[in-house]
Amino acid sequence: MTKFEFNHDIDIAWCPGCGNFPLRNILIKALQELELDPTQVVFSSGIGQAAKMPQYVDASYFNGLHGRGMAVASAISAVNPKLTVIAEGGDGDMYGEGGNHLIHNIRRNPHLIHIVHNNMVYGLTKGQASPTSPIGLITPIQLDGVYNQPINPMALALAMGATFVGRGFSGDQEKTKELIKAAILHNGYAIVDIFHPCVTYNKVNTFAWYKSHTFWLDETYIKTDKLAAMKLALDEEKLACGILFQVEGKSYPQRHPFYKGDLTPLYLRKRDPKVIEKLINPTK
Amino acid sequence: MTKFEFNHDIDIAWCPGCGNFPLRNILIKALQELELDPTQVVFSSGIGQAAKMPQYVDASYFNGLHGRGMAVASAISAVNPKLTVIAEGGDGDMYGEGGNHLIHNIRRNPHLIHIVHNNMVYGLTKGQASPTSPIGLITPIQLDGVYNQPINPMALALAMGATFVGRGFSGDQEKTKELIKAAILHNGYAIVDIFHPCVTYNKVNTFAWYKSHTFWLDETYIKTDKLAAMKLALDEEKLACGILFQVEGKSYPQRHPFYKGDLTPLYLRKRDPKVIEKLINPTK
Amino acid sequence: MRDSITIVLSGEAGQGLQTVEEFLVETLTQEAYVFSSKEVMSRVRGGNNSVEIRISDHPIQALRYTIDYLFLFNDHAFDRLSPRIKKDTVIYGEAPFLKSVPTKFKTKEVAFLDLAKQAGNRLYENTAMFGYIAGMIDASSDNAKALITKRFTKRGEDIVSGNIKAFDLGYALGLVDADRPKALKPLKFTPKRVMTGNDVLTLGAIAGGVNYVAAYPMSPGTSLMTMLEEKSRDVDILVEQAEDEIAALNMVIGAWYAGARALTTTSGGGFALMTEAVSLAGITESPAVVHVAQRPGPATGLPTRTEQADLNLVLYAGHGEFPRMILAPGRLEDGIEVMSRAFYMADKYQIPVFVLSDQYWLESMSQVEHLEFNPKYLESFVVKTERDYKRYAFDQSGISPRGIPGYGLGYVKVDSDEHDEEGMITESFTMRVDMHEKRLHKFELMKEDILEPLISGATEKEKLLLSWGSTYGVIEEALVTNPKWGYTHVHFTQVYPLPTSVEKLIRGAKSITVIENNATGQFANLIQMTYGIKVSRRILKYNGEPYHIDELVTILEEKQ
Amino acid sequence: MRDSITIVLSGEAGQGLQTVEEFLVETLTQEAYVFSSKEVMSRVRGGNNSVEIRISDHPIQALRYTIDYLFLFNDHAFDRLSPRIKKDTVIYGEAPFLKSVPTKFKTKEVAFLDLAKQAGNRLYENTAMFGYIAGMIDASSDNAKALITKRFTKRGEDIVSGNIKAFDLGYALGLVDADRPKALKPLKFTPKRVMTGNDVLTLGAIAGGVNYVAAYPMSPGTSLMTMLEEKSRDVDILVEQAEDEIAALNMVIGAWYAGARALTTTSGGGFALMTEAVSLAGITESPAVVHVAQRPGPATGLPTRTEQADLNLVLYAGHGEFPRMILAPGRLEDGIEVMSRAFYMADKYQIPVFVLSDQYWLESMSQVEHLEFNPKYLESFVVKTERDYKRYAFDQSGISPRGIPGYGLGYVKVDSDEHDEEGMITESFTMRVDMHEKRLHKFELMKEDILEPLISGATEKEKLLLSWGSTYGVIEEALVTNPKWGYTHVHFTQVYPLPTSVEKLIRGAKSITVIENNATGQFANLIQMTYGIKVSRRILKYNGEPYHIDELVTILEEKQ
Ligand SMILES: Cc1ncc(C[n+]2csc(CCOP(=O)(O)OP(=O)(O)O)c2C)c(N)n1
Ligand SMILES: Cc1ncc(C[n+]2csc(CCOP(=O)(O)OP(=O)(O)O)c2C)c(N)n1
Ligand code: SF4
Ligand code: SF4
Ligand SMILES: [Mg+2]
Ligand SMILES: [Mg+2]
Repeated sequence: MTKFEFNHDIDIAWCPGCGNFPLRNILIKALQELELDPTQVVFSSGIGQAAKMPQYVDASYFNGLHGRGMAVASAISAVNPKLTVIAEGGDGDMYGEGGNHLIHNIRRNPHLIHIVHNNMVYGLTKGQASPTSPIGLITPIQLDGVYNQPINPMALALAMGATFVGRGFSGDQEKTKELIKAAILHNGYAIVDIFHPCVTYNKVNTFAWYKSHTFWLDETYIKTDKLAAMKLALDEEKLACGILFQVEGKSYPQRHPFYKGDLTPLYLRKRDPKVIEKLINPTK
Repeated sequence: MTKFEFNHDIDIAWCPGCGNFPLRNILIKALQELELDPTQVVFSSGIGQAAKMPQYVDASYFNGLHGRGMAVASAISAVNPKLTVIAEGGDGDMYGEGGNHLIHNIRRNPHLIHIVHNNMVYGLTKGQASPTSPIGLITPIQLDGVYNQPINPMALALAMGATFVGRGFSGDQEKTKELIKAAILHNGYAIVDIFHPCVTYNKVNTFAWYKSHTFWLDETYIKTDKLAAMKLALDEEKLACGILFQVEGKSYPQRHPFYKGDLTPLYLRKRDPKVIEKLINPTK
Repeated sequence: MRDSITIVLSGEAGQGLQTVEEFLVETLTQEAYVFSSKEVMSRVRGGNNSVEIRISDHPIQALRYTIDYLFLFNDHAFDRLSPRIKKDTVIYGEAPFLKSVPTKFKTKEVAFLDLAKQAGNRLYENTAMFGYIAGMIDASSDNAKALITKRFTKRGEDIVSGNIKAFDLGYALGLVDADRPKALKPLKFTPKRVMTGNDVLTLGAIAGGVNYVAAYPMSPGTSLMTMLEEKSRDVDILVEQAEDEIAALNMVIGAWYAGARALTTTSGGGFALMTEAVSLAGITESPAVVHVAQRPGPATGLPTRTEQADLNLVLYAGHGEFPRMILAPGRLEDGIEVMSRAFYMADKYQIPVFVLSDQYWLESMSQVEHLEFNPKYLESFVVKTERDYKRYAFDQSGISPRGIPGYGLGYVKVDSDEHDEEGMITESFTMRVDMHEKRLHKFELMKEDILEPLISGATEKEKLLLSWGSTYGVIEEALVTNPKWGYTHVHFTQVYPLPTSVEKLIRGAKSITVIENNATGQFANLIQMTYGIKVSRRILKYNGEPYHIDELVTILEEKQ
Repeated sequence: MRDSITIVLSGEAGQGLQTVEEFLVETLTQEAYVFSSKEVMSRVRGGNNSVEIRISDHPIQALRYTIDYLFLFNDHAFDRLSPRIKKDTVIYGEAPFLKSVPTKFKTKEVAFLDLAKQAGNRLYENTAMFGYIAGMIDASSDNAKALITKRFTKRGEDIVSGNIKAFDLGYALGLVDADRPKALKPLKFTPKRVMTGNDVLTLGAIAGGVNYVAAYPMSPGTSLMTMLEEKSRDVDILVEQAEDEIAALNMVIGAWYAGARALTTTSGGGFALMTEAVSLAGITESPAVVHVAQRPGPATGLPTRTEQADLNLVLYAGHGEFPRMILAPGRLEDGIEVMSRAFYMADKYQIPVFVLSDQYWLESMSQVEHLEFNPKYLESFVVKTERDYKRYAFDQSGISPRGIPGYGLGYVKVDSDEHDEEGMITESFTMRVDMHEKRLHKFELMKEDILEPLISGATEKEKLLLSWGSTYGVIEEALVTNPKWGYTHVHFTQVYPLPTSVEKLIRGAKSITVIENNATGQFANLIQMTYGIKVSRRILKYNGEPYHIDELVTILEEKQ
């Protein structure tokens, strides 16, 4: 399978050994295995090392502003609900600058997949604390160590009413790929937070650290119990991976009064000049 | 007691019968009963009907931009930790436009009180949906009713790690006053979401609706159990009022490496030109 | 100044001033020239608001400062208006409302409440007042009653007949008012429609093909969103309330990317938050239509008043350099042209287009006969992509054909970083220069699509009077009635880029006066910057009000 | 153009180019005139970055396009630089790195890695190269070794001696390089300090009393924050990483309100998000100091390159109208004056003050002898409040004395709505006008505090060459070496408001050339707008690079 791969060499701007490389493999495999048509897949991202991902997957993308990938993605999927829309970016991009779009888009339940590369640091800008940086992490701007409570994206998504809440780890490729596939198949908003090491700037949350602090949920786990999921999410010692929570819910195009069951994208709906004339000069 | 009250008539811009009036009484009483010195109290608010509150309480205030009351408050309290800082505003202001400051300031645990007038609607701009508007509420922009999942501020605050999470109702003045007092006495960030009816624009969440949908936690409630609090918070049928959760934690001036136990405000710390000279021309 | 009478209603928010305004204007528009506007405080109830209705036997498009007839709705409705009272102004109201009026002024007690009660319900009070005024100015009572019936039919027959009764009682009294004006109605008059700027912009957006709106409420920009939501029952428009203005413009850009014709609407403060995304539209060559409804700043300022002080903001919003277009409606009917054209230009040139209005222009009620729209503006420039499609191809036309994802065989790669033809990030110096020049070259291309200024007044064209946006009407009225001044009025509906067609005119003029509703003369500065000349005189107003016709005439008369 | 040699190092991010640069510049600054700057790609590892070190026997403040000596760090380090190679350029590198160099160019293989291994560790490779270059240009090996020792002492004696050995091996080879330049060092030279713009701005902020920083990382604005965090160990500075730029400026305004001297730093895109808060500072009359470090836009643009294209953004940021000041350092040492002055002006006039720099100015390394600071700029204008304190009192001075909460007996009421003297919301038209005029009147008051332009070159002052910000050095060098052109250089450190002192000069000039590092001539436009004249010529560059001295000389020479 070669879909989503380039037929020529590409220059990838990540550091050798970065967790973004396995993540790229995982993502492309997930898309291939679901046999998606690349012309019907759109990425929307912001700015950061993670946010460069769409550059390296051969499909359409809108690589916009830092923090705004989700806002753009939400509109794309609202306007053409037939596309597979993936909003992708880093922890700084999506949870920091983009925090407000995160919480309010969970409320919308847009039909899209939200992938966050969580390396617990700002990579591209050279190592400042991100919203997920652990307390004590020393950075160029937190010389005495991070002192803010890190964000807990899983608990936050659950509290906001997300219908699919998942976590992966780029070191566990097979499982993370399955997780992404499940997210793509979910109806509505699906968040997938993916741990991955930044070998250049985060010397605390390394591959080994992630390996020893994570575990995967098994088949016995019941993923429809929100309180149980919340309990798991709040446990910051042993970090659960897999689908923490999933329920059915009406997605945006099913909720918004506009579509009424007919998902024809906006660009295919033509405006009739006669209708305009009637509205503009109604008495005629 | 007349502190915080004006010694002349003031023209209040709220509608007759609005829940903001009892809220104002509650707030002033709470401040008076705690015998706070008005010169040491500062309000910070944004824009909205709720955000006009500081105009009607005689103390210092910074009435800034829509959604930014919390950012300004956070800096005020960071720069002078000896002040009592109250960030106050509406549900649109604080949870909508200001959503990113909400989540990231909870992470900072600044030493301030966060009061949100939750009337589940945008009052000042004439009745559009707010982030807490219930599904189905008909508004000028949601003519077929609100379709987004409302925000759950209590669950959100808990998920973000807030150390004081409380909810009141302007119709229960005595209890809400005590709640605000407890919030003021709390070390660090304390959120108090206060239900109150907008008699002009919200015909669903009326006084009677709030009365019948809320209940107050009693003394038997153990407020230090986060999961129990989360369970309460997630229950959207019977809305718990009182302190849902409270634990001790290091507040911002205790955490930030700057203060090191000496809370002298910045304006009292003078810079020595000799030190500057040494930094600028070190070899001399 | 035209022969006209000015009626002002003054009361609290929530007292129904607007209903009386609408009744009066709707009735009169069938038999006379009429113009009305309101002044409201930033509150939901209480305070002091007022409505002015001006009636004339000639076309009018402006307010007058001096009041002929003032109607008070409560006991604190007079004070703020006292500077606008002259000695023969008549002030009407219930007895207690007149108490605060100084005795030197002429008052007339009318017991509107009693009339209402007589008609069966105190709630008919405003209708009784409507009747009174209609009687005073000899409006057709048939027309008035037809309106009342239409308005209240849903509420039942009793309400209709009660209101009609109240109207009749008022009308009878008004007819015999000793101070009623001499007839001001034109002998021959074709009934006209009365509309607000908001109405017209809404229709313009629809005529421009709008099918997606993302916006965050902010007065006076909200109405456009509200009205498009209402219209979404008739035409396909997906309306989304964004979580903030940053989201709104990013969503609009995302929507265009995916094939929609998208609009956002806001005011200066909300627009300030959009400026980063304006720059995003710039580099991604994304169309975007942004309605900026001005109100007085800085910051929250006077949220319900009017001003023209966000021109600079819109002109220079966004970091870096890229083309844009700014249109500002002057005449009411321009709203259709301007707003529909905005979509077309945005799509054609792949640029952000700004429609700059203001509270006064949006909320005033004025008359139109027939409205036109140009179906050309519905044309879509979207292409179906081939497999080797390159979003930023260097095309002969100067504009890279725009595809959208999912339509065709290609991928649509769009980037906020400097990019190559395919849309991939590049750091090549030469590619940067080529892409940058391609974008900036659109300024040249756009020259063939400039909306030319409206030129009127003296044909000598030596003494220019320049204006833009909502001041059009008041200036026109002032000049039409004072041809002796010899001004040539050049009104810019396209504010940016400025037309080169008038460069000679402007550089050759003996004097240039610019009139604006702001404190620093932002448009005058743009003129100086563009043409490298000095403007001779700036007439500026910045108290939150629009210009009044009598005030402007006095200002202009003084320095002739 | 001065006699100079240009050495360029080219390699990947992470290959240690910067270390070699620092070693070389630090060594040379004790014995010659030196200037260096870097070009980096927007990535953390890999790609192609380069460093230019220029050495001269006269003061220099600019880069040269043409390279004399090029050192390659890997096999893909040549390509991008090929346009800068002339026939006697010598290209150095390990054999495999030279393979991609066309044979027409002069190459010289040096086995730096072997030298390093000989010295004990392959990690000493860069030090061997440093030694080689130092030898070539006859730098003092004592100075160089002292630096090496200082740098590596912490890492142990072995590392120090290994590096010194590698240095010596390189040095010896460099000394006998047949292509080594003839001596370029001045006979008499006072050792100087070498600093970057970032260093100087950091010290300037401290000299201005900064004690609170809230900012969100964005290149090239981040360094100032990072450096102030480092300095917070020596002086009281509370540094806070904001959640976004909107928060950052709101926090800075809140911090000033509560008595701090607060700063934020960002780049164009981040600043775009701050524009609403700029307007907030305007109406609340809050001081604010905002450092905007320019890089090429629009949007993400070329994030690690340089440009001067955010002048318009900073000039017009914020809705509504209010005073502001913009300062842009030109000479390196101006960084202290400009940044410390910004705090003083912000405090004195209660306005936002912008310091506009760019990637090139911030990251270049240049020389200074002694730096001055003005202790006056530490002066605080905060007053202790009385019980009846009114924040917005109409004061004789034209500026309402500014109290802060908790200091004194009064309340400090600040409002983003139009307000009365006390700070309460008002909708009075006259109060609006009075408050608005009080704010705008500061433009008049500020005239007594203008930083005058630097004027140099021809005394005739007929042929003006105007500039602002980081182009100062390259223009000065070009003019000093070409007095025959007859240009008078007028460099604006205060970019806004523009001084009236030079109005006559500018209006009387025969020709005005403006040089800027952007595509549209934003400063030229400001000149046209301010003085109502036409600029004769705009010299513009916008590929992401700064001007090179040889390039600028050619451009100017061409049209004499
Ligand atoms: C408005 C704005 N602010 C700041 C930046 C600078 N910036 C670029 S990427 C980034 C953080 C990246 O961190 P993250 O999202 O975690 O991505 P990573 O590089 O770690 O994958 C920042 C702050 C920007 N581009 N735009
Ligand atoms: C940047 C910006 N966007 C929008 C507005 C307009 N606005 C003012 S108040 C408000 C909403 C108020 O709702 P809420 O905060 O719930 O307060 P309430 O009036 O209900 O008390 C909005 C949208 C604004 N002032 N500034
Ligand atoms: S900086 Fe960190 S996250 Fe970014 S590419 Fe390098 S290793 Fe990966
Ligand atoms: S609009 Fe609603 S919230 Fe605002 S003052 Fe009126 S009743 Fe209260
Ligand atoms: Mg990251
Ligand atoms: Mg509300």
